[in-house]
Parts: sequence; structure tokens; C-alpha cells
Amino acid sequence: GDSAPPTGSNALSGTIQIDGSSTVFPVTQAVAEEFRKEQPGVQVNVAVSGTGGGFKRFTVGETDISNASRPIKGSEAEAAAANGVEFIEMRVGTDGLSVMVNNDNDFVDCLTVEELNEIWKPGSTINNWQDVRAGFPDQRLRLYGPDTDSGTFDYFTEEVNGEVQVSRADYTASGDDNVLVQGIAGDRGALGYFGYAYYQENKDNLKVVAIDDGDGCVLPEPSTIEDGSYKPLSRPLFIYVNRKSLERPEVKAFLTFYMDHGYQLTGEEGYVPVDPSVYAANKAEAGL
Amino acid sequence: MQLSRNRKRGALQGRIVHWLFFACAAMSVITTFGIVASLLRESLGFFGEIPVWEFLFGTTWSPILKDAEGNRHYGVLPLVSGTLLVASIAAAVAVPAGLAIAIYLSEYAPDKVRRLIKPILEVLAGIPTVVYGYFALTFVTPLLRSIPIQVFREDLIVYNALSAGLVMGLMIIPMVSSLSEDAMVAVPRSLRHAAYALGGTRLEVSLRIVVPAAFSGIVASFILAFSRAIGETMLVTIAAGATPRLTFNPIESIQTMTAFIVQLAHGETPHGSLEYNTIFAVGLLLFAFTLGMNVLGHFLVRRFREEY
Amino acid sequence: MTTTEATATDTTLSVTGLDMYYGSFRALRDINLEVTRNSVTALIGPSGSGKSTLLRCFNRMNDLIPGARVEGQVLFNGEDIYHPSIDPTEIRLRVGMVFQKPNPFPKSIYDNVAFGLRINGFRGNMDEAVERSLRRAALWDEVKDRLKASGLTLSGGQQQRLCIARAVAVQPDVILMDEPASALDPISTLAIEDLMRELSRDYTIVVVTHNMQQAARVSDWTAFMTMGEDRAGYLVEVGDTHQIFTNPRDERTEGYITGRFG
Amino acid sequence: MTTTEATATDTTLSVTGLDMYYGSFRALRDINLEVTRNSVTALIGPSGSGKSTLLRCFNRMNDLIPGARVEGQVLFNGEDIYHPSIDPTEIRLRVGMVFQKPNPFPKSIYDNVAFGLRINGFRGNMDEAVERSLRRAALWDEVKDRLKASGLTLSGGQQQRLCIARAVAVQPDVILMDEPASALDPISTLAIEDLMRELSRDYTIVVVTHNMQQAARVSDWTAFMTMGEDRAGYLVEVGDTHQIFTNPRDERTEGYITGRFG
Amino acid sequence: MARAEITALLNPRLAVRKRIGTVAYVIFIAAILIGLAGLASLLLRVLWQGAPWLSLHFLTDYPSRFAEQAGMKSAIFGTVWIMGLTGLFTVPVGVGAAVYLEEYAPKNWFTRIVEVNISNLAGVPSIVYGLLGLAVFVQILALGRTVVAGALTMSLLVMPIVIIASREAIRAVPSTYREASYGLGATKFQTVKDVVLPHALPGIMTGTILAMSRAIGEAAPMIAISALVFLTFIPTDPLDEFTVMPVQIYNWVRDPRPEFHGLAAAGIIVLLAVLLSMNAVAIYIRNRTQKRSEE
Ligand SMILES: Nc1ncnc2c1ncn2[C@@H]1O[C@H](COP(=O)(O)OP(=O)(O)OP(=O)(O)O)[C@@H](O)[C@H]1O
Ligand SMILES: Nc1ncnc2c1ncn2[C@@H]1O[C@H](COP(=O)(O)OP(=O)(O)OP(=O)(O)O)[C@@H](O)[C@H]1O
Ligand SMILES: [Mg+2]
Ligand SMILES: [Mg+2]
Repeated sequence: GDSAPPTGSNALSGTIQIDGSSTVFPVTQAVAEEFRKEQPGVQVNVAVSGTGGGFKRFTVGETDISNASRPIKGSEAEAAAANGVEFIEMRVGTDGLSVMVNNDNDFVDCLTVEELNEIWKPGSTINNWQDVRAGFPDQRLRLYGPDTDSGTFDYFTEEVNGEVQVSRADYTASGDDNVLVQGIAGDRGALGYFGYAYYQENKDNLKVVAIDDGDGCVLPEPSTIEDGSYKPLSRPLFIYVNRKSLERPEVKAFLTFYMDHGYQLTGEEGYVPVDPSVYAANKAEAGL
Repeated sequence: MQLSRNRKRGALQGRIVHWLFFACAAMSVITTFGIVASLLRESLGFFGEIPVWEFLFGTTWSPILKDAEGNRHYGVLPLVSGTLLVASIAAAVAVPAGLAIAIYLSEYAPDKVRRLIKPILEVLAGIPTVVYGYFALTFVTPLLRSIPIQVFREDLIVYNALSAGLVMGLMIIPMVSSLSEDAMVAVPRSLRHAAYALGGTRLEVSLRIVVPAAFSGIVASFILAFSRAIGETMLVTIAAGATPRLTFNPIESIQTMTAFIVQLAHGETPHGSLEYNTIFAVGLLLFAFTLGMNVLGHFLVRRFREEY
Repeated sequence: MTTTEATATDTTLSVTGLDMYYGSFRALRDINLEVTRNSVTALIGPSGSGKSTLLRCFNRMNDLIPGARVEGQVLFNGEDIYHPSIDPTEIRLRVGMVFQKPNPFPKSIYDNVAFGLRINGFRGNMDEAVERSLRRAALWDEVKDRLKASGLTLSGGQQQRLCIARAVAVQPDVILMDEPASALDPISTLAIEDLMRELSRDYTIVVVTHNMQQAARVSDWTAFMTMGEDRAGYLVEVGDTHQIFTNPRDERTEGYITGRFG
Repeated sequence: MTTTEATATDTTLSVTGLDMYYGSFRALRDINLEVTRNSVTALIGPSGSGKSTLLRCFNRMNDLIPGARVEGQVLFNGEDIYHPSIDPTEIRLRVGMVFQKPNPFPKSIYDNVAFGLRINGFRGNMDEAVERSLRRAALWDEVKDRLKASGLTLSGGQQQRLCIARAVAVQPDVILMDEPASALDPISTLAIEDLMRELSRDYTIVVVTHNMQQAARVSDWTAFMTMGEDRAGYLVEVGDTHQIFTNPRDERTEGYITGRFG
Repeated sequence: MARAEITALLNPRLAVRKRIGTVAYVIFIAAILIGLAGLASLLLRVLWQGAPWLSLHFLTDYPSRFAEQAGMKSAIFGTVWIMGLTGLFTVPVGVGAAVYLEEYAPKNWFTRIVEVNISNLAGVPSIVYGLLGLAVFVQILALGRTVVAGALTMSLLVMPIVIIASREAIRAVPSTYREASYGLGATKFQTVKDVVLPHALPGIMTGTILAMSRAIGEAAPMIAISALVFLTFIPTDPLDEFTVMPVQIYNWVRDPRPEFHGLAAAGIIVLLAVLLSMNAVAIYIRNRTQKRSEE
């Protein structure tokens, strides 16, 4: 697109309401921040009510765009239809959940999904690495994970424990990923998980663990996440756009900008962008 | 004289003004009703599904996270224990320190020193609690972890009740010291003189005469400070963790009632859901807790005022 | 200027050239006075003449007032109580004090009396000591059934006797009393006056009073104070009470006693 | 009991069978009194006899004390001031008051005097009115150059005259004064006394005083009050000041005036 | 028992008692030092970590995902808005309530209830006010997560402080002023308006400033009211969404990237600077009026 500063007639105004997933939030925030340099008259409000919470507002028409770290559910789509809200789904990237241990941990390189499940399933009593796998040393195991009130938690529990929000409870939970980083970095026996983006930020302080879903150990890397070989802990990121809002020039401009810079900004925020063609396809579908 | 006065209008105006002022005062009562009513309204849905006794006496709190059978648990005791744990650590810091400061200021300090120190301590009370949270998380916890003891070096995690409690103690010191000092200053000088005239030292007069005479006021200051600690929110949200856990081990990460409310209010749980309404149930409990303590504290303050 | 007729050995307190300041304000000027052992000495004089101030010099209570300062000498049994080596708490143990308004501690009657003994490490039979002091203060019969009751439940006159019992308990040599009956009704006042006379057999008593009749009734010696233009109090005349009241040497004394001035 | 010799038309205030209560305590008993127009009436009597209380009955200031209650009648120019249809603020506008301690508002001298006029919707020339009042109170010459200065910067005597100017400004019929000079030095006191005599040409003045000489000097009429065993104050005797001071009819009056009692 | 025996039974151990007294004195001083040291280390820590991040653009830029570009403009303006409206709502009502209680209220059970109620409201945790605001202003009155909802919530939170301080100030007005005013035929309202309130004004202002400085630092109720995390605009009318300084600081503290902790500290410095100057003004007013009433 053109990124010339607005002059006279093409200076836009208005407010764009965005809500939804905290995982997608950094990308949308980055887009909004960059977009503001082009169109300082447009007010972009980005809230974080979670994917579900965001859809709740989106499907009644309160918001223009909804950030989502999963596809919309049937029930949510029905609610939208009932309220006369038509929408477009736009894929913007992929997130890989990363499993982390302390830098000084020299015995763990790879864990199987079953082992993760043994550790994280509700009622699990594994508190020592030697109970995880024969051959691991006698080292106290302490767990770190995101806040129960987050999309990351939902996603991890669904994939590892088989049902959303099912997990053992006695781990150090934090909505503040920094605490997880610090906790794991400061605790020899730590094991934890969080978004790939935060691992990217703290590569030097933490050690990432490869995951074996039956097809061998795979490390989360842009290539493995994008091609889906990093299983099962990679997930798609979307934004949903209300078709009616698309009639407004400022929303149009914003989405155009999103798709034009999505590839770069998604990467900058630590996620794995989708193929540039997907952004182009999104644009085409929205008629931009 | 060219005085003019519409008496009728004056009287009417007087009545209107009276009622306006009355309405202002009544606002406070309305606020209380508003608090109770809105908390009750929102938590009624919750108590419709979860029996009150299960809420009050259950020992597992996992309103979002499900167990192996896919059930959630709504026993608030872990939040209560977390709250009391942090508040107790705070009290363990603030009560002795605050009392010692109060004794010093009321019995020992020359006027100049008192006038210098009191405003400085008041600054402590005026610092926003986010700042204390920041301080606990980024300074006190690392400081504790640098203590070369196994417990601190190895077992103390970033979020823990200990540093939150210690810093909260620092925060409520001025509350204890200034209310206690008020109570001690109110003890008649004549009692001190009588004790000095019997050969008492300053310490004996302070501890055996002044402190006992001001006792209910001092206790009231403890209660009010403890109540403040229970209701404190940002500090624990930032520094004490988000792990509801029925424990009294200070080096563990825990979650307080207040931090839970912030977590959900700030998080992704959809409004209106059962999970979401838990915050009003917890809020109601918190309100009841602090209300009880405040009533007791103010009752004691009044009692000691009436004593002399 | 002093006119005590007692011999030196009979003197409990002896004041020489005493000046006393509150900050820069001189409240007492060149006081010279001897207080005779086992007698009652009354300090009289107009309000503000420094009677209370002088009394508090005798047990160093003025030390508690910031900025208060003493020059000159106060000897207690021959010892200079303002000597740097002297601990004021020790002086106060041996020179007791009773105040204008009854001020029992908000503790039980028993604990009020026991307080001074306890802090001073009394190792004898406490019950006995408490009873003896209460008897000494003519209060025992009235309170023996409720020793655990708060001292504040007593009437004003009883409270004042409790304060006397409290002062007596540690067996001081001197008891200072600052208008001890001025807050009391006439009947309680008489009881306190009787008590003073009774106590003076064993104790040296210095009493400040505004009541001429009272001074005449209870005291053996009377000292009259007044103040100068600079508001500094000074001693006009000291002497045998009878003489002072019937035949004062100084006309200011006479003026005060006959109510013409002050 | 009343012994005013004035005729009915000369009467500004007329009190009949007045009882006054603070809650359940009766402070005044059966007061009967007539106050003569354009004269000074002094209320004298021992402390606590209800002089201030009676004075405050004349402009309903007692209404402001919770629990205060009046029985009986007070007529002001023939009108019952306690009649339900009467607005107390109107009474106070016409019956002004000067208090024991000078109490100028912490405002400028000008604003102090203008206060009463402003709140009562005065529409004339304010500067003139202020000057007239200050002259009336014999204060104009001393303050005319600093009308904007705070009333609190004046000396005590000036402050009291300012308060009189403030009261005079709204042109009341009666001015009540409760020991207006008792907080002042002798010279200011004389100035106030002169002022009272001067004002009585145009105003009716009722003044409470403890100072017999003052009452004798300034008043035309004197009322003597005392109190009974139940502490209720009552009126003993009212009459021409000269007569009361030289030849009181009641021996209680005589006892008080000669200083034998009270 | 003779006096000598009693005296013999006393054991004043003055030296020991004096030593104990000295030890206690040291303990008292230590307690004060703990408080002061806590304060000092807090301030130094904040300064040390935040100072490098302070600059003009920090005050005039919007938040950014790049720490170097981030500023707290939207939070500062949000705070200004909230403070302004809170003052507007709180002061009239709070002073009105104080006037009612001091000047008008009869001594009856209702007045007692109001008084007890106010002192209790002062002790209700701020997050509970947040829940009240969320339920009443955001949801029932449908004001949404707007400046006005936030300010109303904050008003209720600080109202007790204003009421209590104003009552103290009004009580300190000498009753002779009231008497003089009534004596001139002033009505109650005129007396309150022209005599009592002007004289109580410094005290009321001090109380209001203290209330505002409480409000300025409160994050919890604002978090309950506003879910907005990223805001590139300043509110222009009361129905706009907003964020405030302490919430911005909280978001930065929560950020996993360490440089954002520096930003948080810088934000704290700004917040504390505002707060301390407000306190200084309050203390100045208090001292000045104290001096004046002593004169
Ligand atoms: N703590 C103090 N600080 C400064 N000045 C004081 C203090 N106590 C007393 N004074 C002053 O010292 C002078 C003597 O006071 P003192 O109380 O000894 O008089 P007094 O003779 O006992 O009077 P009274 O009969 O009224 O009790 C007075 O001018 C008084 O104002
Ligand atoms: N506000 C009040 N409430 C209750 N009782 C009061 C009140 N004001 C005065 N009294 C009582 O009413 C009686 C008369 O008081 P008042 O002030 O009228 O006496 P007074 O003659 O003016 O005395 P003084 O010469 O001391 O001024 C006293 O017993 C007093 O205690
Ligand atoms: Mg005295
Ligand atoms: Mg009077």
C-alpha cells in the first residue's frame, strides 16, 4: 500500500473498537501503533477480554474487529447471525507454545506429549524429575504456567490434557509472563510453558524443550511452527472483521494497513507469520 | 433603611438548602447500600448454583481450571488463607515497628523531631500501592533471594507471600504508628507524672502506664491496619502471585481475594458467566471481612476516647 | 532571708540560691529555704508565684519539661540532688508527690498501690505492703472488699487518698503535695487534712495550698511567695505558721493573708 | 415584682412569666421585666444566674442551642417574638448583639460592617452606610485609611467597636451587649462605656456586666438576678440604677452590690 | 514492718533499669530507621531504575511496543480527566455532607448511622468500589467503560476522606463567628455560606488535595472499570474510554521485557512527583493556616 502521510482529503478520522485475545493483542497493538503514524486522526482502541469475551462483544456488533486465537465456534457464529452481524475471518499468523526449563538443566532436551500430560494432568503428584522419566536425576520439579484466565492456558490444557481448562492446580500461575520467565530462569528444577513470543524475548535466559508427538522431537522454530510439524502446541491466530464496519473508510484503511504490514509485524512480535499470499487473499476477500 | 428581605422566599430557600445538604450526607448511606446491593445482585446468580457453605468452607479454589473429572471448585478458603497470610506477615512487621515508633514519638521525641518524622512517615502512607508492588517484585524478592540460605536461594519463587507481606508491612507502619500515637498522646499527662514521681524510668512509664491506658486505641490501630492489609489489592496482585493455595508457608506463591478479583476483572473470562460472578461473591466476602473489622476498630477508638 | 529555727540535722531539704528557668523565662529567683524533718511546711502565695514550680524542684519533676533549667543548690539529707551523678528516678523514689487532681492509674486499686513497689523490685510480701499503705492513707476499710476494682471507680476524696497510699507505699522520706484538696468537697478535704497531720509524724510534708485556713490548720511552717514585675517568683518570708498568720514580718505577707491583695 | 416606672408606650421589650430550659434543666424562672426605650438597662448578678441566658432570649439566640426551650412571653414593640409566625432571623435583625469577646469576622474592616447589610439585601450606597456605622461606633477616624485591612489586625478595643459598628449598621432597635468590655483594658473599656451612653440616645441597650462600677456609670436601669438552690436564675429586683445602688430594696441585692456575697 | 525494712526490701537496680531503657531506646530508633530505610530504598530503587527512561518524549508520546518510544501521554491525560471530574463530583457533595453533619444534623439515630457509615466507608477496600462501579455505573447505568464511570467510582472512593477532613475544618471555625452572624439576622444558609465555609476553606482544600492524591494513585478500581490496555488517544469527552497512570504503570510492570520495568519506574517517578507536590501544597496550606490562627 501507499504509506505517504495523509494530506488534506485522505486524512481519516473516527474510532475503531477492537477486543479479544491477549495472544493476538501484541500484533494488533503493533499494527495500531504503526497505523497511527499514517492516520493520526483515527482512534484505535484495543482491549483484552479474551477470545471468548471478545466474540461476545463482536457478535452483538459492539466491536469492529475481534482478535481470536482460535476459529469462531458454531454457537458464536449463530449468535452473530441472529444479530445480523456478518463477518470475515482473516488468518494473521501462528503461535507456538513453548515449553521451557532452566538454563542449567542439562538432562532435559525433549519431552513427549504423554510425559507432559503426566506432569500437568489434574491430580498429578509428580514433583521430582526422576518421576518424569527413569534416568532423570533426583531434582525437585516445580511448575510454572500462565494464569488460568488466559487463552494460552486454555490452549495448552486442551492439547495436552485433552480438555480445555483441565489442569493440575498446584503450579505457579501468573498473568505476567515476565514472572514465568524470571521464575524459570531462577529455579533449577523449573518447567513451564508460555507463548513462543516470550521465549523469543528471553532466548538467552531459558532453555526450550523439544516436543515429541510420536513423530520425533521437534523444537519450536518459525519453520516447524508454520509447517505444522511442531505439534500439538502451535495454533492459528485470527482477526475477525465485521462486514458492516468495512464500509467505514477508516476501518478499510486500518485493515489494508494490517494486511500490508502483517507479515513483518507478526514476526516482530515473536509469532510466526503466515505466507504473504494469505494476507493478499484476506485483502481480496474483504474487497480492499 | 433600604433593607429588603423576602421572608417567605428565605424560608423556602432555607428548607431547600437543608434538604440538599441532607441529600449529600445521605449519599454515603446510599453508597453503602449500593455496595451491598450490587455485590448481592451479582453474586446471587453465583450462590444460586454454588451453595454458600461450599463457597465458605471448600478448600479448593479453581473457578476456571478443571480437575480430572472436568469439575471446577469454588471453595474460597485458599483465597482467605492467602489473604490472611500476607496480612499476618504485614502485621508482624507493622505492629512492632509501628508501636515502637508511636512510643518514641509520643514519649521520647523532642517536638522538632516529631514534627520532622511524622510527615515523612505520612509520605509512606501516601505512596500508590502499585509502587509498592513494583518494589516488592523487583527489589525485595531479588534481595531475599540473594540471602545465602537454602530456603531463600532455592525455594523462594518470584511470586511469594513473604515479600508482598514485608512490603505491605512497611506500607501500613504509618497507620499503626499514627493511630497508636494519637491514643497515647490522649493519655492524660497527670498519669505520667504520677508514675515518674514514683521513680519510674521513661521506659517503665511508657510501657506500664501509657501503653496500657491507651490499649484499646492501640488495638484499634492494629485492627484498622490489618483491615487495610486485607483489602490491599495492587501490591498483592503484582507481587504475591496468582496461585490459590491453602497454605501458610510464606515462601509460596498464593492468591488473595483482592488479587483474584483483579485477575478476573482484567482477564479474559466473559462477563456474566458463572466464573465471572465469582468476583462479586469474593467481593462480598471481602466487604464483610473488612466491615466487621472496621466496625470493631472504630468502636474501640471511641471507647478509649470516652475513658478519661 | 530564711528564718527557719530548726537545727541543721533536723533539715530534710535545704535550698540555697535557687534560680529556675523555663527556657528564657525565669520563674524562680534566689530561693533560700530549709524544710524541717517530720513536719508540715505550707507554701502559700498568689497564683503564678511559682509555688508548684518550687515544689517540683524538690524531686526534679521539672526535668520532664523541655527547656526547664535549675541553678543553685537543693540538698536532700545533705546530698545535692542536682549533682550530675544523681539519678532523678532515685530522688523521686525518696521524695514522693501527690498532685492537685487525683490521678489514680486506670488499674485496680491494688495495682495502683503496688506499682511503685513493683518497678522498684520489691521482694517482700506485696499483699501486706499494699494493706499497710492503704491503712496509712485511711482508706483500707473502705476498699478492702474491692481491691480488684478500678481506682477510677472511687470517689474524688477516695481517689486522692489512694494517690497518697500509692506515694506512701515506697516509703519516701518526703511527700510533696500540690493543692491536694483543692478539687475535693469539704468533707474529703478535712479527711485529707487529718491525714497530713497524721503522716507528718513519720514523713516530711511540703504542701502548696491556696486556702489560708488550711495552711493555718495543717502546717507547722509556712513559706510565703510572691512574684516581681518580671513575673519571677521569690520567697518573701518563711516562719512558724502561727507567727506568720498572727504576726507576719513583711507587709506583703500581711496583705496577702488578710485578703487585701493577690 | 417588676418596678419599672416607664409607661407602656416607652417599653421596647416586655417579658412576662418567662421560664427557660436547657433540656430538662431550668435556667430561668418566672422572669418579668420591661425594658425602656432609648435607655441603657444593666443586668447584674452572680456568675451562673442566667444573665446571658436572659439576654439571648431577647433575640432568640437560644434557638441555636439544641434542647433550649422557652415558656412565657417576650414582647418586642408589642409583638410576641416567640409566636410561631415570627422568623427568628427577622428578630435578630432588629435586635442586634455584641459579644463578650470581640469577634470580628476574618474579613476586611469594610466587609465586617457591610456583612449584615449585604445579607439583608441592602440596596443603598454601601460606602456611605459603612462610614456612617463606623462613625457611630467612634472608630471611623482610626480606620478610615485601612478599610481593606483585616478586622483581626485591630486592637482588642478597636475590634469591639468594630463589632458595635457591625451591629449598628443594620439599624436595629435594640442592641444587646454581653459583658462587652470584660476582655478589654481600662482605656478601651471607658471608650466603650462612652459609646454605650452615646448610642442610648437612639437605641435601646441591654448590657450584662460583672463590673458594679460600670453598671452604675452607664445604665439608667438595673436588674439584679440571682439563682435558687435548684440553680434556676430569677430576677430579684429591677429599678432605677441610682436607687438600686444606693438604696436596694432587697437584702440579696445589697449583699451582692457591697461584695458580701456572689 | 518499719520503714527501714521496706526500704531494704526494695531493689531499685537503677543501673540495670537504665540500661534496659537505653536498649529500648535503641530499638525505638531502629524501628524508625526501618521505616525511613524502607522509604529511602524504595525511592532510590525507583529513581535508579527509572531515571534513564525519563525524557520529555516520555510525557508527550503514546505507549508503544518499543520501550524507547513509549510514553504515558494517554495515561497522563486520562488521569487529568479522572481527577477533574472526580473533584467536580466529590467536593460539592463531600462538603455538603460535612456541612449537614456539622451545622444541620439533629443528634439522632440517623445522624449516628451516617457518621459510623462514613468512617466505615473510609475502610472499604478500593477494589470493592471498583466492583460497585462496574456493576452500577458500567453495567446498570450503561455508562460503559468511560471516563465518567471511572470518575464516579473514584468519587465514591474518596468521598469519605473529603467529608472527614471538611468536618474537622468546619468544627474548627470558632462558634463566635456563627453567633456574630446570627446576631446580625443571617439565616443558617447565609451563615454557612458567608462565614463558616470561607473560614473552613483551607482545611477543606487540604482534605481535598489529600483525597485527590489518594485518587491519583488508585489502580485497582480503575482496572475493574476499564479493560483498555492500549490507547493511542486522549479522551476528549466524558464518554470516552481512558486509562490512568497507575494502570499504565501496572501494565508495564507486568510486561515480560525488562526494559519496560524501567518505563514503569519512570512512570512511578512522574506519579510520585505529582503526588509529592500535591502533598507539599497541602502541608503548606495547613502550616500557613495554623500560623494564622495562632496569631
Ligand atoms: N511548663 C511551663 N513552661 C513555661 N512556663 C511555665 C510552665 N509552668 C509554669 N510556668 C510559668 O511559671 C510561673 C509559675 O508557675 P507555677 O505553676 O509554679 O505557679 P503557682 O504559684 O503554682 O500558681 P498556681 O497557684 O496558679 O498553681 C507562671 O508564670 C507560669 O506561667
Ligand atoms: N448551652 C447551655 N446548655 C446547658 N446549660 C447552659 C448552657 N448555657 C448556660 N447554661 C447554664 O445556664 C445557667 C445560666 O448560665 P448563663 O451563662 O446564662 O449565666 P451568667 O449569669 O451569664 O453567668 P456568667 O456571669 O458566668 O456569664 C448556668 O447554670 C449554666 O451552666
Ligand atoms: Mg500551682
Ligand atoms: Mg454570661
